[in-house]
Amino acid sequence: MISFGIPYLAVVGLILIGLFALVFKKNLIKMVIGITIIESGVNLFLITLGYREGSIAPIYTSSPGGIMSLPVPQALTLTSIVIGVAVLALMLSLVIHIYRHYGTLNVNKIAEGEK
Amino acid sequence: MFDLEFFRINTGSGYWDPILWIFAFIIILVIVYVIRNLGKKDFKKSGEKSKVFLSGNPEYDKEQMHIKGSNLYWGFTESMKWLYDILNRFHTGNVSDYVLWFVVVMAALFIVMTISGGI
Amino acid sequence: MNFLPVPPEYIPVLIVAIPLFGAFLTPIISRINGKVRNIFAISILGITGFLVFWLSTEIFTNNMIYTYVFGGDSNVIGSGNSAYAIRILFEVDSFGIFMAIIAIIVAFIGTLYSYSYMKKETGLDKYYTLILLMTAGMMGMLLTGDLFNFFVFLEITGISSAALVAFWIDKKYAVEAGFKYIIISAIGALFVLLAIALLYGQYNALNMSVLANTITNFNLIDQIILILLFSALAMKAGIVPMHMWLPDAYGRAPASISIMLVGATLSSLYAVFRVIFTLYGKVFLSVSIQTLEFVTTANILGGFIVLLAVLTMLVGVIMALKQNNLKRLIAFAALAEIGYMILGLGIRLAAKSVIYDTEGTAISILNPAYTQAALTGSIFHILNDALDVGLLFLVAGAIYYATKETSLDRMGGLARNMKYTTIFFLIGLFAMSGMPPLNGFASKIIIYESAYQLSPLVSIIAILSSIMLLACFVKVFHSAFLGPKQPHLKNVKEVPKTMLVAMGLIAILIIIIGLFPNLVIENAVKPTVDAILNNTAYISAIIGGA
Amino acid sequence: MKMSKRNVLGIVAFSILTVFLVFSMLMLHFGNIHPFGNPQENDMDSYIISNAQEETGANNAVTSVVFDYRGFDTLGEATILFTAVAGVVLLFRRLKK
Amino acid sequence: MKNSEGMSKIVKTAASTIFVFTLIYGLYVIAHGHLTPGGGFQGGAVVASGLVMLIVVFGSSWTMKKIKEENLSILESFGAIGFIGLGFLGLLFTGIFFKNFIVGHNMFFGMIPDFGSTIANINTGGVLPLMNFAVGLKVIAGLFAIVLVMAHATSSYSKEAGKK
Repeated sequence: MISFGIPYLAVVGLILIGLFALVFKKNLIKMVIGITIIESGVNLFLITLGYREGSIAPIYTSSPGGIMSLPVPQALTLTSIVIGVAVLALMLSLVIHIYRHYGTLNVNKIAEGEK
Repeated sequence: MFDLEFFRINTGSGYWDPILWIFAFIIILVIVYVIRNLGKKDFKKSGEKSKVFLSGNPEYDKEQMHIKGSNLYWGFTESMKWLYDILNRFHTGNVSDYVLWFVVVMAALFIVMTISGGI
Repeated sequence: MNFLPVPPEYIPVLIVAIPLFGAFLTPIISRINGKVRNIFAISILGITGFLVFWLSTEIFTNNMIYTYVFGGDSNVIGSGNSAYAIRILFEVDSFGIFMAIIAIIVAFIGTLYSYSYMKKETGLDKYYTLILLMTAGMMGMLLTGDLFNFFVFLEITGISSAALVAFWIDKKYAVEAGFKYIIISAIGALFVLLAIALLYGQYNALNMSVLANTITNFNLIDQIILILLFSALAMKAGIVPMHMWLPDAYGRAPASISIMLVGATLSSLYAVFRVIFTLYGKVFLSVSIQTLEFVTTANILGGFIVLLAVLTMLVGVIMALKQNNLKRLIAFAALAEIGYMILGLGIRLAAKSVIYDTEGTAISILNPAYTQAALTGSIFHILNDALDVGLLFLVAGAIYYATKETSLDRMGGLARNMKYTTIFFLIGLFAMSGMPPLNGFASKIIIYESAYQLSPLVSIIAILSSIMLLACFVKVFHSAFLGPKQPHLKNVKEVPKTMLVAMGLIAILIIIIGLFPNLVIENAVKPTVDAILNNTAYISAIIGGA
Repeated sequence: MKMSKRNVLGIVAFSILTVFLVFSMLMLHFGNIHPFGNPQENDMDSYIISNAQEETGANNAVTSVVFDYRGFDTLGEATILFTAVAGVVLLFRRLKK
Repeated sequence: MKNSEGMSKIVKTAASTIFVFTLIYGLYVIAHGHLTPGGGFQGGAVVASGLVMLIVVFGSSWTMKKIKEENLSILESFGAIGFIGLGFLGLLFTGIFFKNFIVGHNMFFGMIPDFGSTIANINTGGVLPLMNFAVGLKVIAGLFAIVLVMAHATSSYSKEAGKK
């Protein structure tokens, strides 16, 4: 049976949704959410690269045996998830400060007018 | 490509030698000094000769004589107003515009790569 | 392991590990008192700089490549086309160490400068921690030979710089600039990660040499990966039209951070060079007849890059000419300087041509000699630009420290009170705008001539933008330093000693490089250009053979 | 959404981007190297799966990758968390001494 | 624990009971990172979520009075120094940064398990369990510090805004 690699297309969908939120949404919180959506798309791509049909987790502790899924993409995904958490924390704290200064989260209102 | 001479960069069709440039500069300074000494000796900085003349108007005090930074190149920015209008329309300090330009450049590169026959 | 002198094969890891260790130690050190913490950070960067210079002498003299494998001695299994690397490894060639010298210079100068410049601020322990982390991130970006590791260090650099750009949280523009910078760096890093994942999916490798050995047929996925990498890294490097974050971030950060941001931007520029010339070296550098069909691709891509470079120069100078905020003006000027560096890259790609014989059959692929001159000029200009822009940013910071003014309209007559600062500003002015005999001219003249051989128009635009740079800084010099004393600036004093020392070090470097440019070109720049153009050495240093 | 000039530009760019990204993913899927579900046997991962136990002594291959084979990445990752904490504490510091 | 802010007494008691189990589970995940799914980051995240529950229940300013964020950053520095210190020890003993220098000797955590599907043996993995502990400490302190600082700043800011 022919499969069209639906997870790969879902990755493209997630990345484009995130970019769309970044470009066309006015609220800073929604833009931060867009970045996290892009990041989850990339993480999904990494983890799907490591998937094998009918495979078990690459752990030998009382494993039932059989083919194992690729360990390297899982490690890369773990790294990039933690990186995403760090970026998210810093972005949200900057958003908090922007709201304190401007009293709004609309990206057009806080645009630096200086040319 | 490069001459192995110590100071000299050979730039393909010519060369650049800072030490030589400095020598030439000093020589020109000496010439300028000599020509300056040919001037009148009996000139005295006194009287009406050294007064500021603003077409008869009274002279301002010094702080007002200083030209502010925004007034410099006023003529240039006025004559180039069309260009500055275009540029200012691009430089909206808006984050989503920055990301939009990133997407646009990526799309343009895709098109360039497509017409370049690579694909 | 006996301490200094350590054997040179340990230095690549120590260059990254020592700033990291210092950064982890800083919160504990800062419990003692502030002065000890400042001395500690400066000395950590000094040790790192010493190691970098030592390794650079090792590498430049006998044009070799150092590799260091983390966590094991078996770096690569197999050899040739069947080789694969399982561990992370550093691969230090002349290009990487050349950029590392620039990065450590700007980091050390910035830290030394902030000793007095930041004295009145709070939260300084975190400030120095982030400076050390940013230095470690830049070093890792420049020395690593593994793509995912490059992404990790890219994120370290981006996050720490964004937090430092927003250091003055009571100024709303600073916070906004920090937010813009972290958004931009997150997007760029995520697309770099997407490209890395595509590379892993396509070639099952993460090591740069293995990938560069594998990428030979320039198929669709390779092109898409190249575009993703190039556009993301070009955005981090601030190339028009993705440059708008750069004036905000440079102009709103503290001056000691602006000079380090120059180093971070140039590290991203290094990545652009590395991707095009090493990762895709078999496509864009090869002179073999088998890769004939890539020549038109290289030409059109190079033409596009030349277009971007010309736009960068023009937009930078034209916008700089009407700024009234001093640091923002310098930031736009720095943007214009980045155009010159990209120009060499574009010329190298655009001037590639095929030689036909009389029957019209292709004989060989020609890379003209002036393309190497263009690359030499742009690599040399990276060093000069870092020094010139850094010096001007430090001068702007000194003016802010003395007068608490950022707008040019409220300055005037500062030369009467700040003599040394005025001298340093003049040196930076002449160097930045390419006036002989300082270093800016030495690198720009090479770029002009090689650009003239590609197309006279590009050379004319380059010279014109250089002249307009001079005009910008003459405006600054007149409105800030000349003229009568302003009434509200009556009792302005000269800045403290350490700031003057930091500025004087860069000024001395600028004068030395300006007077003896051939010294730098013969000893540092030419090995760098050879390392860039010779990617088979880069590949065979890891997987052997080839 | 109002069809301003900006939105038209953005939508055109997005459509081009969509086309090429989908095309790359389909090429990756229908190519023989990494189709979804049954990727080609690749040397790096199979080496790690077969040698992780004796080289690192850990039963968990992912942990052995995270902390041994790519331990330096993990150091960078921990550094990023450290950086984020330092940045957040810096941004919420008290301004008065 | 008598403090006016925070939630009601029932919630406080229940939370302080649940927190113990969260702590134990997180430490288990950290300690068995080289045998079972999980590791330093995951277990650290579990423990940090328990601490964040305490912030939610007891109120951020009360928690801030109990634990300063300077101490948390010191703790995190210790975790990070332990992690990079293991790498430096590898450099010291074998000349290779991040070398797994313990595995092979039968000292603590140094045993090599018999290959294939085995039963869990905690005494394996070389430096991996130690790195798991260091990273776990670091993640606990780091995430807790992030949430604590942000919660305290926002709550105090909203209090000031309420006063105005």
